Amino acid sequence: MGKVKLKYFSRIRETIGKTSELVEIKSTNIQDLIEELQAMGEQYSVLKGRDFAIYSAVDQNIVTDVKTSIEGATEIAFFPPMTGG
Amino acid sequence: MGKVKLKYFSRIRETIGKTSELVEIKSTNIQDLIEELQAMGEQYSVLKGRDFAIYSAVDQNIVTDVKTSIEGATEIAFFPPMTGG
Amino acid sequence: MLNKIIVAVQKSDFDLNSELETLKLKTEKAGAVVIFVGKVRDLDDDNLRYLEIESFEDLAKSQIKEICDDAANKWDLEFILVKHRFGRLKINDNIVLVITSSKHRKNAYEASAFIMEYLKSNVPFWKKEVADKTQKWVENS
Amino acid sequence: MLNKIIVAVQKSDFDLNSELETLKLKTEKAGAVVIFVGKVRDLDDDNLRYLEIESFEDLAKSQIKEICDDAANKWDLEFILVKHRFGRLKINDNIVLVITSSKHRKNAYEASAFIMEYLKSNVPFWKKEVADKTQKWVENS
Repeated sequence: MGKVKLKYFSRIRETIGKTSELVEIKSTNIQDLIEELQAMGEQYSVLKGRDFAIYSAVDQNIVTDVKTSIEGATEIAFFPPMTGG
Repeated sequence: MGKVKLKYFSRIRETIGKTSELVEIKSTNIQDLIEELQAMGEQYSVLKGRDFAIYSAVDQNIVTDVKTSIEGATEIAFFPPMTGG
Repeated sequence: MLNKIIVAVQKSDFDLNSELETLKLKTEKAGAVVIFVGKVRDLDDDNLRYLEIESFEDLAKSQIKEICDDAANKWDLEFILVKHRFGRLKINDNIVLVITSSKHRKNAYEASAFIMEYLKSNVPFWKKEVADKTQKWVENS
Repeated sequence: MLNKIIVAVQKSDFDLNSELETLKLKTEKAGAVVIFVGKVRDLDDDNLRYLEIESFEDLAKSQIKEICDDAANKWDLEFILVKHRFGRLKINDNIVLVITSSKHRKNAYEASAFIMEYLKSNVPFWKKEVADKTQKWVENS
């Protein structure tokens, strides 16, 4: 797949300890990517969504299906349920 | 009954040509009062409510029943449907 | 609750920023503020010159107070303000201001719509539209 | 219609009077203006020090635009404005401003409630309450 920019927000950002990072990935969908990131450290287990639902945005499109393709994506964001308003 | 202050608003005020007047009346309810006022001139027929509903307020209490007593009242207002807001 | 109801029937305009400041001084527990502004709009088929609003001032004020009390009983509100103008107004001039505030927004929305509904037909104001070609008293739709 | 939609995601506060002026410059046909202000409220069981709002700015802006377009398609509106703040906010500071305007008030009320409903859970903002005794990310209720 190549390099993608990963972005983290809110509780995910706090747990992983970064706002973003550039990572070389092999996965072609969200679900596989989350599995692949586990090798980078224990803190990435937050992405498995045990404590709260995980949302992702692929090139700024919010996706709900973890099987969504990320091929050709340049930016993938992970965040917990949104609480605006 | 004695003297009461009659007040007119909006289309009724325009037709009768006054905002208020002090009148010696004999009637004891709204319906009779409207009838009694007819002797004062043709313009008072507007109070009969042929073109629009007539509301009245006896001492600043809006009443819908024309049989409402006006005994002891000091002020009686007549007006068309309200259009606030 | 009752000391957080403000009602006025006035000729002068109102100022949204200062009303919001007043509200904030009175409550720190409200997260939702719904502000309704009714303003003079141009007619669809004629050019409005001005709107003349006639009022039975004292009675209007007491009628509005009554509806505010009703709203305060029906919904959990932190603040209610209603200011209604009368006199001669031009296009885009403000006519009425209704502010309702509550912890959660649903109450503020519902109370605002309720108060406006009541204002339309139960408070002694009458509007006359004076336009280029016509001049007529507004009828309730 | 589309040129009457204004959206912003910003750190700075907003000014109700000037937003109402902007609206009036854009439409003379609207009689009803519904303004929703969401502000920071104190907690029921602790003293809030501040609210920290995190945002994914660009995405937040495009998500809000989308909901405004939806609202414009669903209701007959003359104007829509949504401004949402992020950063550190104190009690009573404004968080969000939603203005909807229409000829008749029902549309403005419904569109306002619709936009707020959507903002709550579909736009990437996250709120953290930092209080005397506790510190926690707000969860949607």
